[in-house]
Amino acid sequence: MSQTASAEVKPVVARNQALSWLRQMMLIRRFEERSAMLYQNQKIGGFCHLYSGQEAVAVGSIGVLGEDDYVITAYRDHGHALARGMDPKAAMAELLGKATGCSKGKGGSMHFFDAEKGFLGGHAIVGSHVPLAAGIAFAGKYRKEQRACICYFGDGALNQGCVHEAFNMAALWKLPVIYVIENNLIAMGTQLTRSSAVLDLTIRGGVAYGMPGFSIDGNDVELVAKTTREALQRAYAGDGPTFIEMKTYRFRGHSMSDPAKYRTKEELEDAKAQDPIHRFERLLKQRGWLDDATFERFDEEVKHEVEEAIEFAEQSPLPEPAAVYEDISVASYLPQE
Amino acid sequence: MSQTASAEVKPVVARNQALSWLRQMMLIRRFEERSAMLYQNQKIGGFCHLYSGQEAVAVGSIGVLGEDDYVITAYRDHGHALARGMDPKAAMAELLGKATGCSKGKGGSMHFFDAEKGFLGGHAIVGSHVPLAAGIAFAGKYRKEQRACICYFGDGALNQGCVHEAFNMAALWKLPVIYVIENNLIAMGTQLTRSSAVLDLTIRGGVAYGMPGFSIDGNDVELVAKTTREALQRAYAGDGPTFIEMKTYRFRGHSMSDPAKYRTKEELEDAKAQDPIHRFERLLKQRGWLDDATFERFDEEVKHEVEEAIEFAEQSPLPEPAAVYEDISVASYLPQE
Amino acid sequence: MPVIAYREALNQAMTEEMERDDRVFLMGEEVAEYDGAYKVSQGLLAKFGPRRVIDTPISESGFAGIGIGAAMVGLRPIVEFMTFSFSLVAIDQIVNNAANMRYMSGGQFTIPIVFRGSSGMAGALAATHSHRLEAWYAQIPGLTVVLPSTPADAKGLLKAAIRSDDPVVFIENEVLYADKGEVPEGDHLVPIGKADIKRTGSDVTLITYSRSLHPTLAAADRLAADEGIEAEVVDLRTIRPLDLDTILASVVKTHRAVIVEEDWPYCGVGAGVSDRIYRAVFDELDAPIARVAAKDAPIPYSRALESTMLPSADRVIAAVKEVLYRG
Amino acid sequence: MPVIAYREALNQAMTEEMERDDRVFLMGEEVAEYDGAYKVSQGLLAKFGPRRVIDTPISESGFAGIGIGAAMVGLRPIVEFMTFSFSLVAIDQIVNNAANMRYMSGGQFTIPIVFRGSSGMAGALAATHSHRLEAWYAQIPGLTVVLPSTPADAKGLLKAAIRSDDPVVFIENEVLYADKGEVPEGDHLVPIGKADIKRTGSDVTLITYSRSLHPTLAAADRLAADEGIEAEVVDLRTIRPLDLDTILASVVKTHRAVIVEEDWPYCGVGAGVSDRIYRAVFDELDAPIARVAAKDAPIPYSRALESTMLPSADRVIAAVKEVLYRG
Ligand SMILES: Cc1ncc(C[n+]2csc(CCOP(=O)(O)OP(=O)(O)O)c2C)c(N)n1
Ligand SMILES: Cc1ncc(C[n+]2csc(CCOP(=O)(O)OP(=O)(O)O)c2C)c(N)n1
Ligand SMILES: [Mg+2]
Ligand SMILES: [Mg+2]
Repeated sequence: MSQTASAEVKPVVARNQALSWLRQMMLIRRFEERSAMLYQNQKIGGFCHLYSGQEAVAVGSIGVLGEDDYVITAYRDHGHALARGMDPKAAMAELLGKATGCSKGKGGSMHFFDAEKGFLGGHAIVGSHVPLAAGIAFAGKYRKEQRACICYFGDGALNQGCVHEAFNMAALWKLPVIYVIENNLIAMGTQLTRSSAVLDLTIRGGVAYGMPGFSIDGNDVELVAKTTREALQRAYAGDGPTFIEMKTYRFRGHSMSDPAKYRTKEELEDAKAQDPIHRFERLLKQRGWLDDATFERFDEEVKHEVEEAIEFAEQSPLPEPAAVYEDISVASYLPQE
Repeated sequence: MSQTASAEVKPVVARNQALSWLRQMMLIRRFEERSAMLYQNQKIGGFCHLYSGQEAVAVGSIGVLGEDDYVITAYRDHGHALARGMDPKAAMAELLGKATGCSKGKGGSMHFFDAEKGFLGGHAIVGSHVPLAAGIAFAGKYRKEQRACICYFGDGALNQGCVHEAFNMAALWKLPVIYVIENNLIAMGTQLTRSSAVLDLTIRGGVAYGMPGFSIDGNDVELVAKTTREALQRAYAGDGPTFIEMKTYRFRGHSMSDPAKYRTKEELEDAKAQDPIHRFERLLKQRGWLDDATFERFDEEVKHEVEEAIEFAEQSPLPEPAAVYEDISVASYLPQE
Repeated sequence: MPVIAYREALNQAMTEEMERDDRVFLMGEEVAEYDGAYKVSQGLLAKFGPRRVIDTPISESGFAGIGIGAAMVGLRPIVEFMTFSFSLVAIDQIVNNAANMRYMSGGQFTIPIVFRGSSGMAGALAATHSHRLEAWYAQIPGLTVVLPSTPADAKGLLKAAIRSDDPVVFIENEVLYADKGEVPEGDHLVPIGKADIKRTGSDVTLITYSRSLHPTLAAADRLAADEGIEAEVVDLRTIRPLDLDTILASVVKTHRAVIVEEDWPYCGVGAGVSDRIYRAVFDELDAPIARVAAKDAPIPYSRALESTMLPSADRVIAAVKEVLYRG
Repeated sequence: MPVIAYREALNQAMTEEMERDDRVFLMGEEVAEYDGAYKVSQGLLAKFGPRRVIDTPISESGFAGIGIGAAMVGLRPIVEFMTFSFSLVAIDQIVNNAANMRYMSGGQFTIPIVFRGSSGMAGALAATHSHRLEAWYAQIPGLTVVLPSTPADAKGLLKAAIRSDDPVVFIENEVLYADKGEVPEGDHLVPIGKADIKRTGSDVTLITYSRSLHPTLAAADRLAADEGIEAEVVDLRTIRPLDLDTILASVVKTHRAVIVEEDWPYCGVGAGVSDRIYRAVFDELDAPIARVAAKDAPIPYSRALESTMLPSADRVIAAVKEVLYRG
């Protein structure tokens, strides 16, 4: 069932859409670059996992979802949140631990949430949100809605048991879920070859559960979009889950505290030569959909947008001390002290 | 990699061995029948899962192991323990909760142990012993011994996440373990079709992890033996784990408290027509290795042996109250009360 | 009032709530076609069909997570663990996803889910199958933890739990399933977070919950009959949040307390409750609070041993005499 | 005596024990090629090679089980959890297999394994990554639970844990890894099950463990300097089994106690310890035992909030004044 979708069928979207995807990828990249600086200045705390290099995955796949569809991901979540339309201000304020953050400063980098946009989090226990995604999809099916859930996780997450439990039930019950494994070939410092007995992940995630499985170049935003759209149609049609391995690469260390000594400079340079943003830029220029001026304008715009977000975040108030006891329960909360 | 081993290559053992296997299967059956009665008389408590109908699996596979190999299984463990040579007296005394039991009355039906025979338990949390098996095999490899571990579990256990975590590591590290799934087509009251998205279990357990996978008739004791022996050779040779699906059927309810309403009388009758003991009896007779008198003698012997075990168990003392605090730690135990 | 069994009371609660609210569904191992391993869900499949009564594979972590995910987007799942012993493989989902989600999302997502199932030493099930995990769940902010001891409470509390917008860990007891008692018909709700005085008395306060209520009440009757000691029996019913007011009112009256539970003694609910009593009314206590709990050992199979682990009326009586300084 | 960091002390302990005994090996995520997520295992792969220092996939339940299996047949694994927060997905293995195996097998199998890793609120890691699970493990008969607070204890206790024939849950603290202190070279062993008086005093007993020792000592110094209050500081080091003798000797001397910990207050170690003190020496206490613990809420990300959760010297001082009835 493992299939390598071919990359020929472009363009898959109209020009405006394509341009907006490029811009979104640029926004995410810029957001991450500035986050890195703020982390180094200790404005951002905790664990901070940047998405740079993987933008095509989030942007291309979320880009084809409907408004009612749901998105859920792991701790490397800034990109998915922004791709889903989270206000960069709320995102940045969250990183700075401010009351105006998308999770009121309680979640931090790893736990972004935006209920309004159908963005169901940022989840930091590896693999633990994969069952949630099945449950979210289950709810759609239960209510007979045309609504799918897309769920992102890493190659390392395939080694968590609950992921397999969820795959089996999602397939058994034909739940409208799209499982996207962002295979960046490494989990923290452990290369896929050292963590997985089988390297074609569509075998572990697709074949093993009778799910249609696809392995694609995740740095090709239009291919990502096309493959996701097909999966979405299967989900809407009641044909159940799809497993998509999107091959990509992270430019940064695992988190901000990782010096990434496990790879050579050359490896990184080679990967950067395949930078999904530049690839898409080149493609759109070739196609005649983009000129230098527009690209420059996008660049300026996203810079401005991110600086505005930082400004907003910096100016925002910290949570009040009383907030510690807020948002724990719907019933009025009685601390057990 | 899923292969259906062919059943033609019999006989796989010499006559004496074959006869002893038949006798062992008869012993297990008799042991279980009497256990059922004792359970009904409330001499045995807790959960009691009988093995009747599946004897060929334990007997044929354990029958080809070396003395140094290890055996580990789930809660349906009487058959494996007896096949590995546990004294029926110690087994029966355990069921009766006596101090002379194989686990001093502390484990009960689901937690038989016999260190001397390399019988590493009876484990009652579904799937939880599957990682243990990998660890036991790991130790053999670590010490560079020629020693394998065979691990039994049910079709239902394939839905526990830790099982998949263990499969992956066993395959990745080429651990000398033989994973035997006793596919009796049901987990408690849930038919395989309702619990597994894929019905060829060698796909979920073998292919998914690049392990050689076999699906065989588990009621054919010699085929079980032959397939296991090949797996054992792979393990000894350092070629890693093997996954064997052994198709079988349980004649009894899931446990003694299960009326088994989920199946028809006819289904059960059909299965009993394939009773592995009678099949082997017929085969050995055809082959001229067994006559009626010997069969009768076996029958008498195992009856006697089981009655003796019961006698022993009944006469044995209950654990002393102080035993509650014994066997908790090697260090002298300080109750935290 | 009709007299029904604890398991039927639970069944009524689920039936009524499922009739009332289509968002409520039941999911777990053997809950549907088998009618429940302990028959708590008997007849629900027949009544509500496979859309709402769902058999799962043996994947506790997976289906707990599926329940939580469904709750995130507005369904109200009841997730049955065949026993809470098996919740150990799903506990990360319960703690990190069910309990934390509202907080981590700054209040954006609520998880109206009930995790329910049997628990405790159900009779020769040995160490792996006899866990009592209530103290662990009680420690977690974000969870509500309920343990009913009678059929009426079972029904009223389960209905309240299903209507709760927060995740509830609803711990039943296998040994109680067959217990019978009067149970109000229809919309009988017992408030979460309220303890219940199951017997009034003035000499000593006996604090307990779930199955242990019964040996405690038996002890109280014997103490009254044999010794003229009148024990007040407080059934906690909810252990998170704890109804400290009710406990303290009783202790301030009796000046002595014994906590009776089936769990291990160290760092469990008993210790948690006693610590809170001391800090609130230290000066009112005429004796240290005594504890009756399981022995500090894994649960043995042999009934000969297991029976000595359980809180018995005898052990409760001995503890009462201790706090009353009566030989 | 050489002054080294807590993480180096742990590293020395593992190195020495691995040199001493070929049965000892280390397994976990990123322990080998990455030299440990927190560099506790730095250099071990280079020294002992991939047979004995083993990187695992992100499969905590699986590799915890592999460790237990290996221990059943005589190896002595050290299993690292990157943090104990992640042990939640492996807790069934620890409780049902590591802790119960000896008992359920009637003493036939022993599980000489160490589960170790960091824990606690390490700084803006939020609710899923800041668990303190010591009370849960402490509740389980069959486990030994150790939490060292200084480099010397870290080394001596880890060596003792590795030599223990029983399963040990060895809980480090991320914030302590860089702390430096004098650590004896070579065969320095600290006995399991013995508390340590880290400061003597006569006015009040402060009971603590792990990271919380440090604000507690700071508070004691300030109390002595500013108020003339001499606090005795008892560092539990092992919380199962609890060294009740040392605690009681101090409480009998001071008649007042405060328990300081990073965990939630309800049903945790603090409650467990206080309950045992009261039951042993109720009449010796001149005030109820006070508690300084994390606030009863999930751990928030924002440092502005997180910092208010931690036991601080200020909070300890306030609690001491309370038990001394000083405004
Ligand atoms: C259960 C659990 N174990 C360990 C960790 C620590 N951890 C966080 S991310 C990570 C690596 C995950 O790699 P992968 O799934 O490939 O995702 P990527 O980081 O490459 O996006 C690890 C080990 C965790 N958060 N949860
Ligand atoms: C984690 C866990 N969940 C549920 C159970 C209850 N349970 C015990 S056996 C069983 C069915 C197992 O079926 P299968 O694996 O096919 O083995 P079989 O009984 O057929 O031998 C269930 C649900 C358990 N012991 N552990
Ligand atoms: Mg990765
Ligand atoms: Mg089965």
